[in-house]
Amino acid sequence: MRIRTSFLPVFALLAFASLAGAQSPEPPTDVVISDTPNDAGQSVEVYWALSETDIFNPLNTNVKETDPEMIVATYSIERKVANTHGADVSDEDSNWRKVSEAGAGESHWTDRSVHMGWSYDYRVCSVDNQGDASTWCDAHASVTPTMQAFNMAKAWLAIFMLVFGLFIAYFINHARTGKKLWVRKIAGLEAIDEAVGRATEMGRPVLFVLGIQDINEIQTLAGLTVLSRVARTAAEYGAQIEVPTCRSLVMAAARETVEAAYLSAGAPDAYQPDRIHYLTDEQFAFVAGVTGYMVREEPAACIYMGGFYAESLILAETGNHIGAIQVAGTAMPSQLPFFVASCDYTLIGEEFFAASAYLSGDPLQIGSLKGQDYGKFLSVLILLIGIFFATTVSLTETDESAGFGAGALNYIKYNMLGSEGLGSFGSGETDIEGDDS
Amino acid sequence: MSTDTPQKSNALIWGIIFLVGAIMLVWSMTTSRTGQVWITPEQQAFTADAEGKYSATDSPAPGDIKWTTYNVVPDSELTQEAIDSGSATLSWSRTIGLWLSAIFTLFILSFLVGDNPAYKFAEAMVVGTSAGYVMVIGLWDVFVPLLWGKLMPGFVQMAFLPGMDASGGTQWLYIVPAILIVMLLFQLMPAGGWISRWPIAFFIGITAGYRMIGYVEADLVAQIRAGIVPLWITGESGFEFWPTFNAILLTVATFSAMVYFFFSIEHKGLVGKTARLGIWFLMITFGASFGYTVMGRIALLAARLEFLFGEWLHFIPTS
Amino acid sequence: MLLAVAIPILMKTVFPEVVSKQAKMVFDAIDDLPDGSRILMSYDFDPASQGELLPMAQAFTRHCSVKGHKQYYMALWPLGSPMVDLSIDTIESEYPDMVYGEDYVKFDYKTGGEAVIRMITQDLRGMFELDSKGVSLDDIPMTKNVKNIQDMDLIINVSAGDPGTKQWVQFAATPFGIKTVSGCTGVQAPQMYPYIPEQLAGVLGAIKAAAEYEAAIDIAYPSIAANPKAQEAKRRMGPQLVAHCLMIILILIGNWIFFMSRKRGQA
Amino acid sequence: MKRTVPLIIAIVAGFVLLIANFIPFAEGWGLTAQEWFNILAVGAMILGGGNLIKLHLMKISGQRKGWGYSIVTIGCFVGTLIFGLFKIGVHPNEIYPSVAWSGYYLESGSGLWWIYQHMIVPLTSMMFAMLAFYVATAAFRAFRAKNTEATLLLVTAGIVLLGRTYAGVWLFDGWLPESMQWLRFDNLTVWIMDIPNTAGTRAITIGIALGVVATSLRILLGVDRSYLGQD
Repeated sequence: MRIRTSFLPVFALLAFASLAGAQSPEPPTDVVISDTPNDAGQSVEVYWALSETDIFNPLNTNVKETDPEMIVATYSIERKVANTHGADVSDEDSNWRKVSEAGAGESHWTDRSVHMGWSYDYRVCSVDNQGDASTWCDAHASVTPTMQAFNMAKAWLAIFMLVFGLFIAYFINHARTGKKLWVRKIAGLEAIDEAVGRATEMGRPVLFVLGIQDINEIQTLAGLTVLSRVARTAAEYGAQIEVPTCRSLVMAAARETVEAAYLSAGAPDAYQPDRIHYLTDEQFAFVAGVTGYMVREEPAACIYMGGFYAESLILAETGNHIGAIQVAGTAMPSQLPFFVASCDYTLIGEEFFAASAYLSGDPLQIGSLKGQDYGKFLSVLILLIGIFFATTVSLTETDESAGFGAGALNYIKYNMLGSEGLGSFGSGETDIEGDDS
Repeated sequence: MSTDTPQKSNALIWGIIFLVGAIMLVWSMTTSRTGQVWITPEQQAFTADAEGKYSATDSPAPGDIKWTTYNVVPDSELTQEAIDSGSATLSWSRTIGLWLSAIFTLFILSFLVGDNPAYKFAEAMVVGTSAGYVMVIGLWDVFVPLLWGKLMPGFVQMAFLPGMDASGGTQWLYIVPAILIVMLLFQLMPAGGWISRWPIAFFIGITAGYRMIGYVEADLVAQIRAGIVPLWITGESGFEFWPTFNAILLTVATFSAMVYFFFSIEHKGLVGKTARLGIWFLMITFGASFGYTVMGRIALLAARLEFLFGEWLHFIPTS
Repeated sequence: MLLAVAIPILMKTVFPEVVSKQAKMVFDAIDDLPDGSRILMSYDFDPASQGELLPMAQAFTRHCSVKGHKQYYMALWPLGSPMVDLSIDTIESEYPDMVYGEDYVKFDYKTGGEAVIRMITQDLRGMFELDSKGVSLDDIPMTKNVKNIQDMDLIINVSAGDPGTKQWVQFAATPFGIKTVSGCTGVQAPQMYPYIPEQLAGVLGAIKAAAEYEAAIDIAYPSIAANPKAQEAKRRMGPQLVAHCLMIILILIGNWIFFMSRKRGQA
Repeated sequence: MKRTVPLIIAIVAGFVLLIANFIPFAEGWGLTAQEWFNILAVGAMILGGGNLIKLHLMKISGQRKGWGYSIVTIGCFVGTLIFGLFKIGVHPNEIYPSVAWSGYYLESGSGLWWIYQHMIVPLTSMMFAMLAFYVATAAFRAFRAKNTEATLLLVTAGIVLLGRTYAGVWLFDGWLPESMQWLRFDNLTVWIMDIPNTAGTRAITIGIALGVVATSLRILLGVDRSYLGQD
């Protein structure tokens, strides 16, 4: 008898548990809605606190004892149009309508299907694996998505771009007034003149490849500037220059560039437009054409300046094979190893852009290069300051969000270089939820 | 690639390779259905309901829309029984296709012995077919839904894209890109090529606009942010040497490599030494990049050989 | 080189794989998402690079399917669409429970490259009014409530060049903070490392990483481990090993000749 | 007309996109410009096709060297175009079987599919796979330890090559003490990728970003007009 009675509370518990399971999971709480900040009024943010029977809820301390039938599977979000300010609205929208579902453990959803200026109500409930839903938790007030005049999250980005633009504009202007701007020598550039000279001596042509990208690619434009200088040198020495191109627009631009170079070198009659020709758009067919030319004509100098892909290897390898002096320049990091390994000189990344500015002799280009350098200087400075504060914080082992060092670090990382806008200094973290008041 | 090796030994090596290949091919053809593709037909039928909506049906009635599609029978399911009962038939078009693709693969491979007509023929085909293919998809995937469908929604919905919403009528704003395309094609004319500068300028302006933002955001600002690391790292058990060493090295390497790219300072003295250190780190970077590239290139070759040995010759099981 | 690659293929040698940090990061990025998450899969490669990328693309598809993620396929390369078809074939044959329109959907190729990415971060329908079967996005259950790709939980990008991972990082991952993982060719992989972990949640570089990723999936999901088709990258590591060794030997011989000839030149 | 209008177009288009990033009101303009851009990209494709035909027709009519191959190219181009544009062998869409032209142009079994499967795939992928041989010859002929820089490059490449196969594990199996495990090529490769490679690439990335920004600014400020050519 005694044994039987001791079982009773257990039975009662089981009965209670099954009853609760048949009911539904606990509802989510504190549904907060707000207009998405810094947007064009096209979305609304919905936040809620997790249900007590959500196993991802940190407040749900004994997860294992959560009734399996009450465990939240999803949250269901419903929406209703509260006020359209006179605009017509469909019946479907003016009643509660399910707009989304979020998985267990999620407490935020962005509604991107709202009309600017209309007011909306939201409510959220939790649903368990059996499909039983909890009671609804309503948001306290309705929300009206509005458009902001300026995207404050990108304020620092705008500042950087402005500062950068000013640097470049200032130096371009500076150069225009005729002041000489100093730029360091770039090793590969002397090699180009040397290569053209050798080609003249040997009576062989100079091959110039502008990469395989189209005219809207910056590297192709930089390559054209280098081409102009090479063509002028070739015209002065009386060497032949061969320019096969992969795009018809590049061919047109290259012809104009070379013609102008021959003109300025005083040898317009030596200009042969047919030597600058379009082969094909297809990458490997283009390479096959160029390498075929290289093997047949054995140019004494091969110059590759522009955007290259897989063909870089084939070109440089063939050039190496025929024993030509090779100079390359590209901003394609993936192709640099091949050029570095098999060419005599390689202009690496930014050096290539710099070389084009340097060669052009155009004060505007050199000015912008100078501005670029100042931009780099600014970047290094910010990086240094950031590392300094990061190290200080780490050395002093203070709490991440306290003290001046930590405040400065956070400001640099999340405001200046992040997306939290101008914010206020020292607040550690800024309010990312924005406010509608 | 091997134009500098003596032609004789080259020819010998290739002779042996082709001989071995031919023997294997004959052996494989006698033992299995090498280079054959077998198919089974499948009947598709669609019947309309009262509202004119179609649905698939297994028992087609007269007036329903019907056609037949063919499924490839995998090697493992191809039994003599299936062949005898006629449920599996040899697909001539696919078998010829398979052989052609193998032959084309070998044509290109023949470039290894030097430039030759077979390679040139294959190359000419690549250029033609890929240009044609790209144009076809450009027209069906972009031109029809995004341009034609906006200018003549009714017709496009009726003829090509029944699922499209044509209730909005013609969207006249799209006449602008249509005109720009026509202007672009002036490039092909002997004269008047300058007209194409308008769309090209539009192209370049847009590219400059969004590239600038993209690069500043992802490659400048975000990279500076990623570079901010503490140079003194402590873990649960206090100071940790290796993470600290790595952090310092990362920072030093980034700085020295950036110094190399300064153009307003002469590379002399300390700056020169730093720049030299920078170039060393760049070389390590290129070495890593080279290693990865080699890995990728070899994978491509492996895949092609798997095709030859698997799908075509059936030496290894196809997947 | 031909033999170095051919013989191991015929021998079918398979080596054990150790899951590296990067492969684990990519695996976790997909595995840690709750089941049924929305994943955008952009296939930016063509048949020319399928030898490097298809095994990992298929591994992504299997992993997402076994997790029950909703998969949105698209391609920025004109020849990428047929690559998507291959993955869809895999879903149809190996995961017949997945329903088109509810669990996976395919969008057509669109011209414009990175401009397409920029567009769909704001407005998906501006680029894809219809799916590849010509059905309006509003009539497809899994796209009905998607306004733009900021609604995605993860972007998986399989890329062979330009436009590719760099563009996804520049125009989707960085400005909108959409979590992104990348599977890319060996050529690109080293350039992606500076983006990890903030702008990219992980990167798989070429066939080796694909093999490691396959190994990671195999450990977690025995059903995939039992599928011989899901071991393609691992199988390819045999030829890879022999060819890499051959490369090293070639470099060494080349340098030996170089030094010998230089010595003789000096003497 | 020839230079001023395009210049204005480029500047306006570029600035609209810039502003759209910062001012929500202008977002819509940015999207429209972007959509036009994407459509215009098809125009570039058609232009590419046109150029191809023009070039090869000129070659054929001039009977220049290799004009026979030009016939093959044009034949393949036109053939692919016909099969693709007329959707030869394509069945209607299963959802709309009554609309004859609604099918998928690359349906399995159709004409374009055949061309794709049996010509484009083997040709382009084998073309690309040939790079493996170039890499091999380049390794033999070009990758020489000429100086410190080249040596660094080669040593790193060697470590990465071995570290990314089973050889990295296998070479060191058994004899390396536990404390020296970091020297294993596979572990060393991970370290090279994480530290020196990340640093070097970061420096290059930042540099290129600045270069791109400067060039874009030059275009948007109208300083760089090289794309406009001469009059």
